[in-house]
Amino acid sequence: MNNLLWLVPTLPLVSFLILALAGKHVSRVWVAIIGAGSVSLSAIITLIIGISFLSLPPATGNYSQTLWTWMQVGGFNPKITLFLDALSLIFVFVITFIGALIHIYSVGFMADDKDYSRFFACMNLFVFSMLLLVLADNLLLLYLGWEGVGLCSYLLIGFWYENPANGYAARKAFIITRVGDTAMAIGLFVIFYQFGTLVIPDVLAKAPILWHQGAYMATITALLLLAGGVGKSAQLPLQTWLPDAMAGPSPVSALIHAATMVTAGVYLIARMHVIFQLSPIAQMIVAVIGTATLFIAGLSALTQYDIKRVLAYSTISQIGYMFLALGVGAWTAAIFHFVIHAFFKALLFLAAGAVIEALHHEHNMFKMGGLKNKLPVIFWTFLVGSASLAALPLISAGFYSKDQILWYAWASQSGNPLLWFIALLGAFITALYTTRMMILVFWGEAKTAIGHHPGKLMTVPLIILAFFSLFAGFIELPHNFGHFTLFSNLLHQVLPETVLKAGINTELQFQVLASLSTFGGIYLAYIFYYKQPQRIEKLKQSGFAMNLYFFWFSGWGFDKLYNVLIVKPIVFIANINKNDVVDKLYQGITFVTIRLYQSLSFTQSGSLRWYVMGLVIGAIIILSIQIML
Amino acid sequence: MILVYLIGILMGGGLLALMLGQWNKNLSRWIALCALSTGFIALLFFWIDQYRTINIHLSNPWMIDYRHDWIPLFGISFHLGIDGLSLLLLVLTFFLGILAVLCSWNDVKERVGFYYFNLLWILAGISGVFMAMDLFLFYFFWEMMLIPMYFLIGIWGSENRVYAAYKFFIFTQASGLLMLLAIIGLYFIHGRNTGIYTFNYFELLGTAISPGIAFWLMLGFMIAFVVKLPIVPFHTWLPDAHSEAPTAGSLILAGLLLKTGAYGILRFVLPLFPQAARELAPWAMLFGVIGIIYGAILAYSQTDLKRLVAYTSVSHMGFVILGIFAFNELALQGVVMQLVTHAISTGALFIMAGMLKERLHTRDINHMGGLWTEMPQMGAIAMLFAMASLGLPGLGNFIAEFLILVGAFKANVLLTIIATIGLIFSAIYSLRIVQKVFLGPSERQDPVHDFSFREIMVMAALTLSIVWLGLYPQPVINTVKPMINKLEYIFPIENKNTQKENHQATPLNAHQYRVKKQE
Amino acid sequence: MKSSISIEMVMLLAGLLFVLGIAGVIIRKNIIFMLLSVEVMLNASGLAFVAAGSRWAQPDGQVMFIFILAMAAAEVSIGLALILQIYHQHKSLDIDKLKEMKG
Amino acid sequence: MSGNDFFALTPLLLLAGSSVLIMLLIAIKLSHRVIQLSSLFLFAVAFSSLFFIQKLLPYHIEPLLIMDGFSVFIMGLIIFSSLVVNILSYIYFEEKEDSPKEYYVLLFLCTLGACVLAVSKHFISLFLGLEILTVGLYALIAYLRERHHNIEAGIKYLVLAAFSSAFLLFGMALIYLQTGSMEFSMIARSLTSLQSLSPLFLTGLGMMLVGVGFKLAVVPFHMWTADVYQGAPAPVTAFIATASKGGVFAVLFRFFIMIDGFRFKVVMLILIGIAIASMIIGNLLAVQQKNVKRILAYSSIAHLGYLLVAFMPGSMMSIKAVSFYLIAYFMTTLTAFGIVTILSNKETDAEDIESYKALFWQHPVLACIFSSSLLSLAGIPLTVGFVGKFYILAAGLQAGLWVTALILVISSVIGLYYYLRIITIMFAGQKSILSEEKKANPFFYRVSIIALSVLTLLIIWLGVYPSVVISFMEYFRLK
Repeated sequence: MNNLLWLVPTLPLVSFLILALAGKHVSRVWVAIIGAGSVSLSAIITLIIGISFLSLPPATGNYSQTLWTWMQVGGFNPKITLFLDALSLIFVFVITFIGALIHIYSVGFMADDKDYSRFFACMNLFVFSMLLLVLADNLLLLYLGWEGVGLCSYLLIGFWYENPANGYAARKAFIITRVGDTAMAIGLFVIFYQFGTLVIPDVLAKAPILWHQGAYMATITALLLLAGGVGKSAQLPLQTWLPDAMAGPSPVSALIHAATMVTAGVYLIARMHVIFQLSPIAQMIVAVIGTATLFIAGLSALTQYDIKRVLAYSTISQIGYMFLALGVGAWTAAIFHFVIHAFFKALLFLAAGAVIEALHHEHNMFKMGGLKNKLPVIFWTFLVGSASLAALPLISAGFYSKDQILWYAWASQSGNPLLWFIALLGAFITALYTTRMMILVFWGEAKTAIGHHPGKLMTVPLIILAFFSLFAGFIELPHNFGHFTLFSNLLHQVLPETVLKAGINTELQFQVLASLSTFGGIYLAYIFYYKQPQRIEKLKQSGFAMNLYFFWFSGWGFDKLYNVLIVKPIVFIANINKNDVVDKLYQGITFVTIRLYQSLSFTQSGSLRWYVMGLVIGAIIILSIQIML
Repeated sequence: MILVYLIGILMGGGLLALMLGQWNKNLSRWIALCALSTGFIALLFFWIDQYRTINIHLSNPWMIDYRHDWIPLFGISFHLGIDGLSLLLLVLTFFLGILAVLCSWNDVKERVGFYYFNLLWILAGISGVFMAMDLFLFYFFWEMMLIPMYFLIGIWGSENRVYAAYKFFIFTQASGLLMLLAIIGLYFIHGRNTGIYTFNYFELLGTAISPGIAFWLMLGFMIAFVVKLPIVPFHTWLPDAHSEAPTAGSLILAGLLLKTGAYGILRFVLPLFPQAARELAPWAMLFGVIGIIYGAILAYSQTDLKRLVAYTSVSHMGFVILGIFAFNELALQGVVMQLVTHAISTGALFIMAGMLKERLHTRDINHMGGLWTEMPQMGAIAMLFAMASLGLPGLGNFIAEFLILVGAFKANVLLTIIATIGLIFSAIYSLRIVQKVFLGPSERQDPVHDFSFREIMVMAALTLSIVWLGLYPQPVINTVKPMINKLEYIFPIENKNTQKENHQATPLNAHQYRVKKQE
Repeated sequence: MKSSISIEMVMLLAGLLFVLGIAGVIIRKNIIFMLLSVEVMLNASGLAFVAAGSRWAQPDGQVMFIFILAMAAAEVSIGLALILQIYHQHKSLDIDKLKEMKG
Repeated sequence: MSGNDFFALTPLLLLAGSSVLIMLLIAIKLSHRVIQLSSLFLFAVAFSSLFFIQKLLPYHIEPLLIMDGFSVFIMGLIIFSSLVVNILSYIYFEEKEDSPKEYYVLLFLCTLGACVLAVSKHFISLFLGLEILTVGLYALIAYLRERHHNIEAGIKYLVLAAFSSAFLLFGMALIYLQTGSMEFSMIARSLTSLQSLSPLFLTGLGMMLVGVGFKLAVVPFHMWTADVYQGAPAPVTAFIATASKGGVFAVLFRFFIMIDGFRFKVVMLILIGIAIASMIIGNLLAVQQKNVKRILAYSSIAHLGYLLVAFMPGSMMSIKAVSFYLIAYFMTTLTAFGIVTILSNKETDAEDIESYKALFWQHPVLACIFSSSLLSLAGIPLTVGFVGKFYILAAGLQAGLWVTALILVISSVIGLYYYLRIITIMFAGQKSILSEEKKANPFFYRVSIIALSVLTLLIIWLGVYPSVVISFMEYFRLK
């Protein structure tokens, strides 16, 4: 069945082509059927492939399918080859499955939009590119998918193009990720010259032979690749685009800016893990970036009033956890968190989208409230998602994945108490802002009347996602808690096992600590936002708190910093040089020529005596030269 | 003989269009179209025919060699010859020629006969440049295309056309004359060395010249080519010429005329003066990189759409010069790809700028905006070509830029990194085009119409080619391969390294990777 | 026959005359005087020819002088015709008034 | 004098006889048209006679004249340009003068003078030819005596030409004093016996250069050019620009080659200086000039500078380059002035650049002819001017004159600007300022246009296929 693999990305592509070329002439029903159907079909094929892959694993642990040779230049011959192993299988599964659910949801959500077919075309193109990204067998093809998802992200953030702010956000997203991509491209050059190939398995095979542990080139390469990942995954210092990217429709935020695209960085690092393993420094940097990001983004999430921005910062923060896991060598934990996060964050975004639509496109949480009884399905699914995000112990999937990371941050070979502590603090903050969001949206009094209720097309995907958000965690249980390792077993075909330095018997203590921090966060939010809201008012009196609030609210001032340091100078230079200073040189030449003309034409005075003078002077010059020399 | 016919059909078609255009405007349009289509189809058949055998005789890249005495006393002959590179550029010439005719179908309403006469003669000159294997003949064609281009800009251009036409002409002519000096100098040096006075390219190859003189002679050639290309301090004619020219003029300028510069460097500068070229290489690469960044920054600040696109050409041509002077197969293949894909993508942008101008009567992007609502097709296509111009993988330009950068990376790491940063800038200006023109709120009252059928045909041809080049560029690569290998042969030192690396690299493969894994 | 004046002296005289003529052309504003000065220059060169011919004892110098005379006469006749016309048009013989064409 | 001598002199005799014959025809009061046609016929006869004397070449008529390939070639050029001028003259003078018949007599005389220059190898014949030419020109320039400009140009030319002739003569006298001969080869012989150049000879040469420089209108003796070109009737200007300069240049060239003046560093230095100054100043002066005749005048200064570049090496290549460039320059200049002539009307010549506005849409043929001649002057391929310039650069570079060649290139770029300016004007706008068809004589109008078209075709044909002429020049020897 594996040779059906090419169909998985092709179906969305075909659908994209149909919708892009003939979208105008296809009725809305058919747009929905083609758009959502193609991805669903891909999901089904993925399931079939997945089952056959699991039940009858290929001898080599992977399966590749070459479609054609892209080009053949000198020693450089990248092929269009799809490469399936456990890691990419998991990603393909998440992309197609969640993608299909979000597509179905969108059929309802976008029902009234005038650019219905454009939306589905872009979404399909995105799914195609993302699949190519994770299925690519060489880095160039991966880069194709990598940039392709960037394009789709751009198109979908700016989907409602009439508002220039959306266009601005879209451009910001594209350009900032492009910064990372550029570094990654340079990384590709380095890899090509070091190994003479861009085929991922070959590179990974040669790396340990060519480079010793801690090699200088390995660090450089790893850092360049990391830069690409940082851009795409909205990690420090390139995280500023993601909150603005919420300008796009909610399903877009769910699919692209929560579930799949933003985790491409995680995929890249996991995929190229050999190179990172060769460079402890680079890995350390990954961990530090992840930790710093999860902390900073968490605090920012705490201060937002736009529900989607809360979720956006929370996404940044959760991906920070994944980076932390990657950094400490907890490869499978990172991927596990990715899967779980994809479920619950997609769920949260979709539910938030439903809320927003119900409330006449109101994004401000402080204008929501009291929706608990009015939108019961949304409430319950949102609650499940929030629980998973806050990592409510035992019953939520988020607990299992996040707890694993927290523990590895301490216990793995390259783990570090500081990293662990900040991550723990992050978990506390996560619980805090999640609860705050729940309370503001669903409890309290209703501040905005409900416009329309979500239909079945929207609620069914929510319920399915909620199911997974609750129970997906059970495929991977901690050592002291059943030690069920279906997931990591699968992944260990590709990714190495985490090396521990602490004994597994300490794990329970850490689990308790993590649970406590979660409960602490929930309780604090309960106090501040539900029980005694006056405390917030009191806090607002303090100047320091307000400054801190605004600082966090603005995403720690990164936007401003980049504006002053980079954007403004470039724009300034561009604007003062609009008329091209080089041209002045040629204008100068013209000017000189014309001045020469003017002074020379002055000598043509028309006076015969002057002409005679000229003749005589000429004669004198000639004669004197002849006599002198 | 096919080469002579190709030029003949263009020149003859031009004259016919001029004469018959006196009494029927449509007739000259059809004549031009037929002439170009005939040539195009003939070339395509020739290409397909040659393609099978092209990589069998790697040692001899030449497909046709036609020679006829012209001015024997000077050793000048009417000598045409093509190899893969010429063939490719010729195909491109005729392809863009057809599009140029189509996109000026309704655009040009006055003096139609003379217009198509000029158009076809420019193309004839350009074709001649791509075929000439005699330096005198090359210069002859090189200059011959200027006059009709001058008329095209000066008569059918927009407001500031006369200034632009002057500037174009004087820049290219001045640099061209310097090349003529160098050509004659080379002629005499070769004549004195061997006693054979000839302008024949093949005989002049390998002329022994003392390094000092060789450097100056090479500069003479270079100046003509870099002005055409253009690289940075010599680029200022380009924005004026591009923005004032009629649509077809901009298309041909950007798509073909600039390419003659790159072609010249590949065909003449490198093979004739290998040592001097090597000396120049770091500087040339530096200027290429400056061009990439400088052009991009200037492009960003422009408000005139055509001017903006013109500056993007400056930026893209920086890649060409960077790649050429990296002297390795990857970069050179990338350069050839860049020539083709830039012609298509920038040509498409210029065509769309022309269409917008026709509909809105302005080129100022501040007066546009929100056009997507009314023109979704054009918007989508513009988006596609903006993406091509910023180097999105899957479209031809990416292949070109990637290959150039990979190749250049070996030659000069630092410059390549800066050039790669240029890709960020290209994203900035490309997206600005889309944003300013098609997105945002619309302030227009009177309706504008989307593509007409003719326009769809034009854009479809361009779109298909750019996607084809992005996904399967192999035909192009194979076609120029013998020529590139020849070039590479001239610069052996730089290329020994890769050979070795590749040699080391190949034995390891995925299989070993798995073996290692199990260990 | 023994010449009593040296060639050098004659040439010096010719040179002097020539320079005198040049000065005349430059200084005088009246067209007639300018023409006269030119005649002086021509005759100076004629004198030089005669002197040179006598140095080599050839008749060529004198032949040349005859030609010069004839040519000068032709020139003067046309010149005077022009001067008449100028006077007719401008009512003046001041050469500085003839500056209609310049630039 | 033997019969052969007479035979060799046929062209000159024919020209001289023609002038007498025309005078007689005038005396019997024939109409302008008959006079014009018969002079045209006589020019044609003189021109064709050049082909009959080919088999005699080279032929010396001691001590004054020499008939060889080069001189016959120059004579051909001169007579040919007179012939073209003759064709153009009819419509020009018919509407301006009642009885412009003497004009043709003068034209024959001037042609004769120029031809004598071309064949002379002796100071006396040089002087005779020069003065026949110049005296004739005085009258021709001031021919339209009612016009202020004509008279002004006439008197300026007269005073200056006589002035420079005096220099030339004095210079000759000095050289004669030094060498004892006025025949070029004898001068050369006496120079070889000299150990070093005497100041006397150098002064003489310098003064001769002044005289010749004036006739050639090179910097710094160029200032009369624009005024005379502007003031003279357009056909006469064409004659001055071509025939008179061609003759003078030919004799200068012959003189230098025969005495081998190229070995004198000082003289060469001066010539290089003159060439460079002419190229630069000539072109600069025309940059923003608004009068087409003046533009052409300034451009002719620059072109003489170009010619000097080819002249300087004194090699075999130089002879060919100079000869070829002269062809190019003659044909191109004749065409350009031909257009000016045709477009002139009763009151004024077509000299204001604005009067060419939109010419292309009014008279496409004339505009194309003018454009191609301008482009040829600018040296753009497909025209003979390009091959000429190429030849000059080749001659210069062969001798290693890199700097001069570079300056030639740069200055010709400046030149390009003003040629383009005229072309641009012709293609600009919609309505022509020129009045509509007003030609009194459609027949001659058409003949003129046909003549110019033929010239234009020649310009292009020789631009594409110059081999014919180049192989013909293979046999030019000057020594």
